Amino acid sequence: MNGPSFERGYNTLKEQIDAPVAAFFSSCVHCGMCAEACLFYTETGDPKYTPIHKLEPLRKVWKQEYTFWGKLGKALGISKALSDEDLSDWETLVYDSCTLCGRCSMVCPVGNDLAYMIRKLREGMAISGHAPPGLIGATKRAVTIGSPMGVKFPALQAQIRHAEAETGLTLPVDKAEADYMLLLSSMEVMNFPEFIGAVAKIFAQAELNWTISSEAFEATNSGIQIGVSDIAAELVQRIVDAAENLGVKNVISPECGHAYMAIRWEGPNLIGRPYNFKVIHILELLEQLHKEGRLKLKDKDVRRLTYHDPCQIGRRGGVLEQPRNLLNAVAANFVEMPDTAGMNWCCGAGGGVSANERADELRIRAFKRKKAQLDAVQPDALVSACANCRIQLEEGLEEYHTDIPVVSLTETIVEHLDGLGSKEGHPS
Amino acid sequence: MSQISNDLEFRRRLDRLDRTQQRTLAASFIDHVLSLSNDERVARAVKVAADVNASNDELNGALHSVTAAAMDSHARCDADCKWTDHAGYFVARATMAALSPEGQASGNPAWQAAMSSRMARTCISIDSTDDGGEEEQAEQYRILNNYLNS
Amino acid sequence: MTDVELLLWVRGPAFDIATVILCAGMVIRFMEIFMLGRKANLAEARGSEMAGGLGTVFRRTLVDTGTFKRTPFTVVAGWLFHIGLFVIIFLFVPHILVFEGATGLSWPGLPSNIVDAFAVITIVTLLAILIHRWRDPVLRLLSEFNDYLVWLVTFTPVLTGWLAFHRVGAAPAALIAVHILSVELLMVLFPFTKLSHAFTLWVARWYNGAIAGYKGVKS
Amino acid sequence: MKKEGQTIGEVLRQRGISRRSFLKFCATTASIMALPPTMAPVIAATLEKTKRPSVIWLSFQECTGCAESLTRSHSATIEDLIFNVISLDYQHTLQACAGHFAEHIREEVIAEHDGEFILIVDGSIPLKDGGVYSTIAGMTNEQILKQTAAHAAAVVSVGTCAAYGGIPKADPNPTGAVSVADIIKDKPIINVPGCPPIPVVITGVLVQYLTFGLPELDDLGRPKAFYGHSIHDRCYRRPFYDKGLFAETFDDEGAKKGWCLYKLGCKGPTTFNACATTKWNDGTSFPIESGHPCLGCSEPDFWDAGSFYKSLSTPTGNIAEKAIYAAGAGLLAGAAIGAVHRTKKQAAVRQHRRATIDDLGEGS
Repeated sequence: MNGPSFERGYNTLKEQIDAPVAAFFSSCVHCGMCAEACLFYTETGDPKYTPIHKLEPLRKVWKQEYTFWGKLGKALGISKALSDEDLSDWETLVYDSCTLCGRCSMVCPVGNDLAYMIRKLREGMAISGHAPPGLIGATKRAVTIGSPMGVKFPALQAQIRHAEAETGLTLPVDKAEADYMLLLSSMEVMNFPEFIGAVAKIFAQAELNWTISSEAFEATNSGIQIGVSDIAAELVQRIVDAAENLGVKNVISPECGHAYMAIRWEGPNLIGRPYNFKVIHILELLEQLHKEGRLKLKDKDVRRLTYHDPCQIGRRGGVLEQPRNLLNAVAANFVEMPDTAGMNWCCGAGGGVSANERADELRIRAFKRKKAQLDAVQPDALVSACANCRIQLEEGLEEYHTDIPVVSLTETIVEHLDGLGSKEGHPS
Repeated sequence: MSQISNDLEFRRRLDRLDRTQQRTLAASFIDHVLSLSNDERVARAVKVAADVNASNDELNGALHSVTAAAMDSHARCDADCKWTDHAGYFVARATMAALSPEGQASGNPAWQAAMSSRMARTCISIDSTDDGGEEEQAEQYRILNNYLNS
Repeated sequence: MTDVELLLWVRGPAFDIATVILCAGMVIRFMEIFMLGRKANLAEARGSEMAGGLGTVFRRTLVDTGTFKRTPFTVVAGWLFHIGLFVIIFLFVPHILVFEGATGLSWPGLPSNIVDAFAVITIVTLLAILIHRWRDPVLRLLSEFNDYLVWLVTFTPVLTGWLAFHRVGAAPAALIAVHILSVELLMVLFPFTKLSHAFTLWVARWYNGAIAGYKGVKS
Repeated sequence: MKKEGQTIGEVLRQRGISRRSFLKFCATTASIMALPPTMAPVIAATLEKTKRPSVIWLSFQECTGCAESLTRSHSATIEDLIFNVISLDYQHTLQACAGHFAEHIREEVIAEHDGEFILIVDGSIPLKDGGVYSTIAGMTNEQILKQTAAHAAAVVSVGTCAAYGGIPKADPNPTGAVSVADIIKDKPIINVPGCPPIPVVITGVLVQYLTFGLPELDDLGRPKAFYGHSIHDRCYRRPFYDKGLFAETFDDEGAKKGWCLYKLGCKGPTTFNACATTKWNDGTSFPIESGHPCLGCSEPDFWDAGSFYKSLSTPTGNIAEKAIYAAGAGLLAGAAIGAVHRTKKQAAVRQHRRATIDDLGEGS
């Protein structure tokens, strides 16, 4: 039988529960501190947005399936079994009001990794038919078209041509044995195509042997956002196949938060084997190039700049120092917001929330947290490294009438790249 | 004065202009792709940008309304997008760049407006085979040449 | 049953029963947790799981400044009553004798009147925490019968111990007997309620830190 | 032996007891009852007017320690005085006569002072095997007690054996020993426990009874006037307890400095008696002062209340051993339960069907 069903969802939740989940639920003391770490709670004051409360369905399965006393309670009819209605009731909590930002995981005094568990709970929600339509659509497009936004290779080719015209460089496509294979997110291709040219300029200066694959350029992975590992694995496999067919040594994850999570951290676990190549985030690579002296910068940005850590790149991904080192290299006036780096507040649009139209109003409300953070430092410009964050930041700032331009870190670096003149100006 | 034939030269020339010149020139670039946007706010903002005597208040007001227009037209993450509908977003982006106040923009507003305008043209042609980006480039060189020669 | 008979019963068979339930129960809990297993991480590590795990085990005892400012009551009250319980349980001489009797290990205690002060602080804090649990919307949503039960079985030993120390309300032997009995109730309920966090939180913190540490993040 | 009708005052004068020593006796008694010194003359005046009561002292399963405590008390006058205040008509150890003659006296007192005499008992009463373990003149202790008590005005159980069963009742209680109160239910009983009781407390209780009638008792039947405070509350070593200074062994620095003996098993905190205030041997000392923890001898079951040298709040069993066995059992049970869960999880993994986009539905 195909199609979603509660039984499949319940079975999946049983599969998902592991020792950490059991340790986490065993340790929760209902102190409520996770609420204060969640921007959906802080900006609405609605207790239902308390992170641990969002996990109630998973906790029920753990308790009733994997603890002696829970099983006894269920057998005696003291506690009610999880129902399809429960999952239905929890759908908006699990998808609309959680960006998987993992800030609660940093605050929980007993050490519960709540985001780790929400990710698992989504596996059960999705396969029982309780995922938001926006994410379902994106996932279907990702599998059938190759991009959640429907971006096909010809579109990328057009953007590549545009970038080539702009930079005067030739952008290598499907170059075998390249050292680096660049992935892109549809968001970049669609909304911030200048990113492609920016990267090309930097790579040209650093004399990097790189390529873009026509087979797999899409870095995003709707599978991990909606919570279907089978689909996520299929999407990762496309990249792995392309990279291994070309024989590249490294795959570069672009400025997109969850893409990095998908390809760098979840990928090998999804496909069940380590890669034959390394995965490096664009910021990691840039910092490495800068350290090696292959990135020559001419001047410093004098504006007061601050940096918004995309959750999946920073707190959940481990790329925290690199953007700071890079910013300090290009900005004379880099300031940190309060609650920064590992404790940064999410923009409010990650984890599939931005793909979920139902959550629009809540998402904009949640942005007030970011706004307050920005108000505290009053920067001239806001730098980030995730196209999704960037759109949310722009939209949020516009909504709250704040004039702060939002720029990508990679593009900021390109602005200060030295010696481009010698390589520019030769149209291909 | 020699005719501009490549982007390096194009940008150098743009960089030599003052802020108001850059803005009005940007408006000219955008004007050429304005038909790709069906947002009234953008058209109005371009008019303000083109006005050499526009006051700071007028410029700020125009920037706000065009930013709102850009936000309304961007492709949302994971949403199904049509390139032909997406050109308006880049027109709005170009106008935002043209109107960005001094000290806030990271680059030359005219250059950025030019780039976004080309992007808008590219959007229209993405699902077809011909590439409008190069035509747009040539058109922009022509606009700048005319401006400099006038 | 006389007070002394009751005291003897709680010191003897009842304490044995409570110990057996506590130990067996907690071991079962741990076995239940660990035997669920954890998949090996196939992604290339950026940092050390062990270092991250151990780091978080300690670091999570403190809270970041931002969160502290948002939840000062929970943090301060939580600290106060945990420190209070620690002092009462581990630094009151009669209690040290219990540990010495069971393990042979002994350590110096604090003067009784200082422990007394901690007991008062703990009692007041626990009462405040109960009121907070009633009044805070988040805690009201999260709280279930077990939360109140656990509060009660934590509060009772402190209160009865304090009464026994000050010898108010009943004969001293009876007070001590009731006090020990309330501790035994705590021990019996330990493995079956969130009280078990006292043991499992080290594991939870380790996992949290390990997951983050593997990716090179300090959590 | 009969001193019919005479008041205590008359007897004292007749025997040449000085008023000064009588008043001193009254003052001592008043002080241990924690009465103000002004009460001493009141006690004296009341006693003087009171008819000298007849007393029967029955000794059952006992060691004579209680009688020794009284008769060899620190001041000779106390013993003299008390025997002048009361008419001790029957007491095995002290009386001159023996055999049937002695028993005859007891019957005589019962007959002559029916409902008026005071019955003092020391020692516990064996009930097992028909009470054969202690008999006097062919009668079991139980029979004698029941027969005598039926006619007494009140019963004073002197010593822990009479009051609570004491050492004879201690585990395994081979004689089935019980206390007086276990047998006698219809007479007022004043318990004067202690092993032995403090002599001035014995006399004090009698004086209190004669002066004020039946005293106020605590829930263990002890006169509150003498047993109202715990040893701990009145102990001169209490400040060390409060400061957390304890002797760890009998000969360590702490012991030499006179620190608290709690860790050495002192039962002072749960023991109610007057030792810490009246002390023993003419106020010379009491066990704690001489460096030994209180055994709690004035409390029921003191012999069985854990080791004398183990702190009173510590578990009596072998906790470590039980913890280890319990952990071992938990390990086995946990492994079994864990294995069931594991199997369940593996079954879920086997049941997993690969999800495709067709399995997502349309969303809600």
